[in-house]
Amino acid sequence: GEPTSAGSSGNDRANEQPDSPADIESLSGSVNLNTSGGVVDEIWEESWWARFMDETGVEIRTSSPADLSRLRAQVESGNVEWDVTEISTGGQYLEAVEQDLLTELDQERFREYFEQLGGDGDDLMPEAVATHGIGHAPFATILMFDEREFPEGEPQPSSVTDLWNVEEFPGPRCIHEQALYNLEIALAADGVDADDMYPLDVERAIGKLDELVPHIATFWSAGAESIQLVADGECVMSTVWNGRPFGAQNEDDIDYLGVAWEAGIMASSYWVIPRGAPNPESAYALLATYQLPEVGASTANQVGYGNTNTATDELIDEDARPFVATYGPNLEVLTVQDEQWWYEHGESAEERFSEWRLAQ
Amino acid sequence: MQRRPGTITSTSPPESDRRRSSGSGGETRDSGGAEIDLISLTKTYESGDVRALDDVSARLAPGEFVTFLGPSGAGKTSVLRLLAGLEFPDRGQVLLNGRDVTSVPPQRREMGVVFQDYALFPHMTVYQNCAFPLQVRRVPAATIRQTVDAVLNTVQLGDHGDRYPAQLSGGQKQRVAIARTLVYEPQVLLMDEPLGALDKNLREHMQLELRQLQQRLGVTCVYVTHDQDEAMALSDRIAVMRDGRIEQMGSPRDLYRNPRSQFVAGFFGKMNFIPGEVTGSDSDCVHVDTELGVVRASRESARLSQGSLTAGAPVTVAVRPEKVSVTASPPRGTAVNSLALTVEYIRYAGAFTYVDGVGRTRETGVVACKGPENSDITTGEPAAFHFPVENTFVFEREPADQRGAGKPE
Amino acid sequence: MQRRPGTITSTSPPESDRRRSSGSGGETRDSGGAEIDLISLTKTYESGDVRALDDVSARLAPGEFVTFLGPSGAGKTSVLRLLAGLEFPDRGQVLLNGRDVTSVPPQRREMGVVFQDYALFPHMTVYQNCAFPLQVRRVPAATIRQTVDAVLNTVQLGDHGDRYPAQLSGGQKQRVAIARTLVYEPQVLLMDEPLGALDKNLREHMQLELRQLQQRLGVTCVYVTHDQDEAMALSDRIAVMRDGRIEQMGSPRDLYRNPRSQFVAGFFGKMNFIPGEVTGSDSDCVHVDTELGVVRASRESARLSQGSLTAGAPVTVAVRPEKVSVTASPPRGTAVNSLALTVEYIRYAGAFTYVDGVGRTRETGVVACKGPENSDITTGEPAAFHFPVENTFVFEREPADQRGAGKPE
Amino acid sequence: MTPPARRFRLPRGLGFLLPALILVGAITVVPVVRIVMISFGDGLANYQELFQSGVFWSTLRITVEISVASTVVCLLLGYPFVYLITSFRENVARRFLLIVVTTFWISLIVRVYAWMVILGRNGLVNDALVGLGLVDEPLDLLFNRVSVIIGMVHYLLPYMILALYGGMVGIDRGLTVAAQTLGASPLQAFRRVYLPQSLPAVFAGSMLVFILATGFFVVPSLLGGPGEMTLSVYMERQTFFLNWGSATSSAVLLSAVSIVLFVSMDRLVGLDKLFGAVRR
Amino acid sequence: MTPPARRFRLPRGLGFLLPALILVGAITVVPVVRIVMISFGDGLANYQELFQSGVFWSTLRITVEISVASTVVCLLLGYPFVYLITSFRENVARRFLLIVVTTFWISLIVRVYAWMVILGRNGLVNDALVGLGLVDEPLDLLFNRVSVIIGMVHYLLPYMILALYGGMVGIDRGLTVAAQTLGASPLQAFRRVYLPQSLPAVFAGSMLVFILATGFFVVPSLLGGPGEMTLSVYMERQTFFLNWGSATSSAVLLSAVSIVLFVSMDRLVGLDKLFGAVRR
Ligand SMILES: Nc1ncnc2c1ncn2[C@@H]1O[C@H](COP(=O)(O)OP(=O)(O)OP(=O)(O)O)[C@@H](O)[C@H]1O
Ligand SMILES: Nc1ncnc2c1ncn2[C@@H]1O[C@H](COP(=O)(O)OP(=O)(O)OP(=O)(O)O)[C@@H](O)[C@H]1O
Ligand SMILES: [Mg+2]
Ligand SMILES: [Mg+2]
Repeated sequence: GEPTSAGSSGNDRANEQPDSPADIESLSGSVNLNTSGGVVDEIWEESWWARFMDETGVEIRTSSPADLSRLRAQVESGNVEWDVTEISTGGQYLEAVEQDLLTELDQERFREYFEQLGGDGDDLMPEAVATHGIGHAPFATILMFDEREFPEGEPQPSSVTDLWNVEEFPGPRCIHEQALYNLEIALAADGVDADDMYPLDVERAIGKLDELVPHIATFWSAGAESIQLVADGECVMSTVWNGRPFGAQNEDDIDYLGVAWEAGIMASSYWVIPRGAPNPESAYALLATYQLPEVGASTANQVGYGNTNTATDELIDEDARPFVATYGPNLEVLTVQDEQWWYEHGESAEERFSEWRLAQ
Repeated sequence: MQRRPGTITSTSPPESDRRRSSGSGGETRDSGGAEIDLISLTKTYESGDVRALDDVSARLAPGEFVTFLGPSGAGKTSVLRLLAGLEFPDRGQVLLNGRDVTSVPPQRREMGVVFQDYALFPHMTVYQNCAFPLQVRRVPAATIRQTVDAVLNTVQLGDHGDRYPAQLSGGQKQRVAIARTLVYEPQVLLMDEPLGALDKNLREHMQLELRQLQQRLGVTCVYVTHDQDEAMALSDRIAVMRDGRIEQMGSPRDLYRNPRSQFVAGFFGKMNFIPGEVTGSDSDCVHVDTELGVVRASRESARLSQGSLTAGAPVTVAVRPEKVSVTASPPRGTAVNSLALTVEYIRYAGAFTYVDGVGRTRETGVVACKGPENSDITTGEPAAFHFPVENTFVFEREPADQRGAGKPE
Repeated sequence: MQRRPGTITSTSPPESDRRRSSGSGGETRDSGGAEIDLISLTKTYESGDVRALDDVSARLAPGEFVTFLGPSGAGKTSVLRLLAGLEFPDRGQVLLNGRDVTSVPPQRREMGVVFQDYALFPHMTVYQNCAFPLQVRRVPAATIRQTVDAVLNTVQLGDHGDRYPAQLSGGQKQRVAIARTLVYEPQVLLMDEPLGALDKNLREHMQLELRQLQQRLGVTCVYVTHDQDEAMALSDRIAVMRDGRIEQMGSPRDLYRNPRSQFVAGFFGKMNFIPGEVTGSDSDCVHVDTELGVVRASRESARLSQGSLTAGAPVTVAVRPEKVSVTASPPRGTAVNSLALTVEYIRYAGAFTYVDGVGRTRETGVVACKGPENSDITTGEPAAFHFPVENTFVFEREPADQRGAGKPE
Repeated sequence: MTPPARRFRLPRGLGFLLPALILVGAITVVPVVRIVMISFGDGLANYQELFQSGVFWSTLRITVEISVASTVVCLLLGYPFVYLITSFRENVARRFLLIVVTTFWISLIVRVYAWMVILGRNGLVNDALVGLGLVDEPLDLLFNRVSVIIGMVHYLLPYMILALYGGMVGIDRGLTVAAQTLGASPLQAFRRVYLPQSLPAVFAGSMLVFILATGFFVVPSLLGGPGEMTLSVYMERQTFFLNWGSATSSAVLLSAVSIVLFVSMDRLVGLDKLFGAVRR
Repeated sequence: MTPPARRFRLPRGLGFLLPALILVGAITVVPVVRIVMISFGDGLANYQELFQSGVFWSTLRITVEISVASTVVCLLLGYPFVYLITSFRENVARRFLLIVVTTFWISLIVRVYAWMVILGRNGLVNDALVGLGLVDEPLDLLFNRVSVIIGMVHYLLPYMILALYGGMVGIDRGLTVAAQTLGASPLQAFRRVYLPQSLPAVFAGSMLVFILATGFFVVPSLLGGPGEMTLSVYMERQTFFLNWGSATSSAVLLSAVSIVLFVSMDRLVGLDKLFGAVRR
């Protein structure tokens, strides 16, 4: 549905591509970064932002949270204050592109800045630079289980599809409250190959989910909730975002959370430059800094989310590796979510999923 | 009304002459009071079906003390509310010193109101309640303290200043309401049964205070009371109300001596009522045939319209007990207004004696009031009850169930 | 008290004998009333510093009509509140038919209360207010309608059933409060100035209704009023309260004739007070030296403690005006209680006459009350004021500022 | 003769308040008008879509059920509480109020987790029950309608209490006592005399809590079972995709339903008449 | 002689309400106790950390500032509104109430969006201002403290209105009129007579709105400028890592601050005495 907004686009600054070549030395002033907020900010402050300021002398001003409607309001009202903002997964990026809220990325320019910063353009993953943004910390929805129930040495769940394996791994389960990820996981459990996954067969997925119903304790909605549910023994296994069990282990000494990557679903949110951003050059440089391996590794080592640079892998600590989605071996068994499909069918899929949920 | 010490307390019977005589004792009035005109005031309450006021007109002279008297629901409070600007009349006007104030808001009328239900501010102490009118007038704090203390002493609540209204007895609340209004000496005082909850002694004390204050300041007073004695003692004039109308207005003496209707006659003092029918009239007298015999009334004291003067018209004869004299000897047959009755009952009531006489059917009778002296009248014996034609009133008969109208006991 | 029609309306002066004589006219009481014992009730309000009640004890016989009389703030309402179970005494007990009900909640005492400030339910119509006590007693709807209609007619509000209390005049509200309590015919009726806002006619009508109902049902009545006439007319006994204590309790006649203190004497009817000092006493009489001369009172009518009988004790002599006779001839020198005074003022007050006599200093005086007959007494001339020793009271002198105590006008 | 308030005309001297009235009107009405306009942006299309959506209707039903239940429970708990504390001395009463209100500031999420810990399979209650041998297996206390309502009530109760307090603290208890002297049991006196006078506060408080409840999604989604999806969750989804048309139309429909609910409650309970009489 | 309520003892016959009192106590106090316990789980460590955290203090300050400002604005708008509508006939008053309340159900996000459109550089207000030639350049109305407060007030005003309504509808206007006959101007009568009687409602309403405001993060984060981070956002972040220790300790501190705020306001305004007198 299109909003019938009175506010029309009135600012064309973003479309004026600068003529001057990318030069990291020439940058000055400040740059406004909008993140979704959270503890990661604190890590970024040390690695990413500090590095950027060292290199450019540009001051970073941060804000949060990331919100599409606010982005749109800014662009449409001509009040753009963000130079870079995060944008969430599940079709919002494409929606923003569709609504013409973003600056189209000049790939070359990005690479120039990246290389001026000492990065190697060849290390960038294909996902790293899209038309209107760069992939932000990719994350995966994987399986987490309670090692107190399924201890090491005994059979342990090895795939997300083991959610359905109630004979071997009995006990209540929890899954995410949205269709997103759940449909893919259900299809995988029903034997659909990663390659044949899209377009999703929603009805088939729902059929598979039906089988799981008697074993679902509840749906989780917030990241921390999934951990809490397993920790409290409300369920023996749950889908989870990959950084969470790692965080739980680091911060809360919860060391009994096992994970299984097989058949997990990887997705990524985006860093984008709003159309009409006041400091687009600094924004490029900021994004380029983000993709440096040291920056990605420092977040990966602390919260389990890296960046989309293959060179980052080597810098990831041994004990963090099992939890990082972009770490090669993990990445291999993941299915990458088809954002286009979700953009086109997300709403009806969610509607169908809700309907199914409400029928319980 | 400066009083001698060491003297009488308590109630007095109707003293229609007292006002006149005591007037001389008061200090001279200055012309501080306002003239008030009520012009054809009519008021129907939103939710009510009855007219609370129906074409009420009156003029109050500056410094006059006028009491509104009447049965419950007659509209007395309504008059005060219109005067104070708390209600807006459906029709009619209120003039203050000739100026139309009908739509002037209450605070600009400088009228002090003592509300029937006190309307004390529950969140203020007695002292604060009384200081309020002075504070809003920006009187200096020291003056306020003095004035309030004085007025609280006047109402004998000097030591209750720190109490909240909820911590007072009924009479104490009422006195606070009075004090709060007296404290700022308004031009016009509107008081709605301000002494109703006080015992006789305190009430008389307060009556005196009110009257003194009123005369000293020369304020115009509009007063409502149910106490006829109070009305008579205080008022220059009394307006008797019934069903939203002023039935009669005049000096207490005037109302007592010359009531214009059965209703007014029954509303003051005691009155014998004897139903009858007009039989005829001559140049001096109206003749009425009653169960007790033919009674004559002077033309002046017969309050009959021309229509009611025709023979057969139902009327009521009225005479005050103290105008009736009783003799043991049977009346001479020809004597005017001398009725032969049987003494049914003699009541010795402290200072005086009532003699109840009844006619043959024992349905109707006359009460005479006499001094405490002994006489030869005996219960059960016949006696003659005499009364002068000029003190005998004849009224058009009112329906028996007329609310509040001298309802037979 | 079945009345003859066509007769007297309006107020009557103190009639101490009326109760006794009218008792015969009533229907016979059944024994429906409860016996009430108040035992040493003491009450201090939380926030108050004064004792509202101070060791109040009394026994009320079943079916008795007892009135509490006293100045504002004396504790009358407090007695009723304790009786009704609305307050808990600090000390003392309330017995109902011998049973201790001090801590029985109000609804189980079957006492009907007419509150001084009415306490009508604002969200219910007049009809609903009156139906309430019946509804909570699960009386059938048809009966309720009948009963309520009847009682509303009794209080002359038959056509006001659909009004809300806020739409009534003050007196109408008060009548609703009465009706609401009468409607369920409680065993004990507690009424706190139930007729204070009514005009005389209506008030007398209501007095009659109350008395009839009370006698028909034989309920025990505890009544508070400021109207002495009303108290005398209705009550079997009267309790005079002062400062939280019962000063004297007895029949109206008793209180009128034999007041036990200056306070009580000044609270009923009229009374002459003459300050003086005891000079001595013999077997019959107490001798008091006053400014007007020596006055003697019989030993029975001297209310003095042994201590106060000593010469020089400050006392007050009291005598009722109607016990004082006046003669124009100067008194014989030796006559007892015959004072030579100057007639200052003669007030003709409708049915009778007051004669004010003053002594030489014109500071003190005596008022006599006589019938309307003419006599040869003249203003400004000397006259003899006589009164019998047995009607002359002597009280210990009370401080002049004693609240409510027969305060000089 | 305390003068009752005038009713019809703008009270004298209150003209200067008109700007406030207009401002309040503007601030509340203008956005609403805009929103209604947006919802009709495509004609009736948005509404047609909504009417056909099974999910809308079920979430609406669930929302109303949960909100009504929470409101009722809040009322049942809050009313006696306020009734009781307003019968204490005022300063005592307000101390109680402050204690209750303290709990407000404990962040919702934290509180919801506290409930999870208390009601969970290994939570306090189950531990106690199993420990006492009352049950063999831990009970499923969590993730059902009951736990949702517990969580909602926990969140909403203080609001109900505050809203009731403001209205009930001024009610004259004397009339209740008067009713008792007329023979009413304390319960009857309460029901016939006190309760009617407290209805404006009950009305305002219920409305307030009901509204809070309908807009509320954290608790149902955290404490609810698999099927407990509320309208606000649904609407959030819609705004996720910037689907203003359907977000606004469902908002408008929810408003309509709620208003119908309140107006009919109003009529049913006969508040209309009661209010009239209490107001003076 | 309407009997005033007893104060000290449990009102007779109200013993049966004790369970409700206890239940309310349990439901409010038990989780709070748990939360306080958790916050002291590591001794004073959590608090030490908090006290040293600049972010905590600045978000706390921002939160209190925004909440106080929103509460005050709500009061300034809501009070005259309620004062006015309660002087109309009751059914008229309640119609006004319903209109205001309608706006409640417009989902918050939708409303915030509506404000963005209204206040934006090309929004209604700026269009009007520029169109009327009052300003040359569109003003920056959005994304600052003012737009946050506008959004908050829009959201909170109906709650304030409801809370005030319940308390103010029962106030006797007669006394205000009586004050006028004593010479008070309408304003004086209001200030000295009406206002004091409405303070319990004001107290309850302000508390309610203040609490709602502190717990509120959508509006500040959507309409606020870059620096407007509130404590609730901060606390939500803390729960990212199940960092209950610091989440609970900041909740406890916020409660403490708010209570200190209210108690001192209470003392300052002298509500204490007023309540005593109004309550009967
Ligand atoms: N709630 C209260 N708090 C403090 N003092 C009170 C309270 N109620 C009454 N009093 C005081 O107790 C005393 C007795 O009061 P009570 O109401 O019994 O008097 P009363 O005889 O009925 O007077 P009135 O004739 O004026 O109604 C008075 O001094 C009064 O001020
Ligand atoms: N607010 C109102 N709504 C409807 N009717 C009212 C209202 N106030 C008074 N009335 C009616 O108007 C008439 C006159 O009332 P008012 O109060 O003036 O009487 P009153 O003479 O003061 O009586 P009382 O001596 O009983 O106080 C009565 O019939 C009364 O019922
Ligand atoms: Mg009146
Ligand atoms: Mg009293």
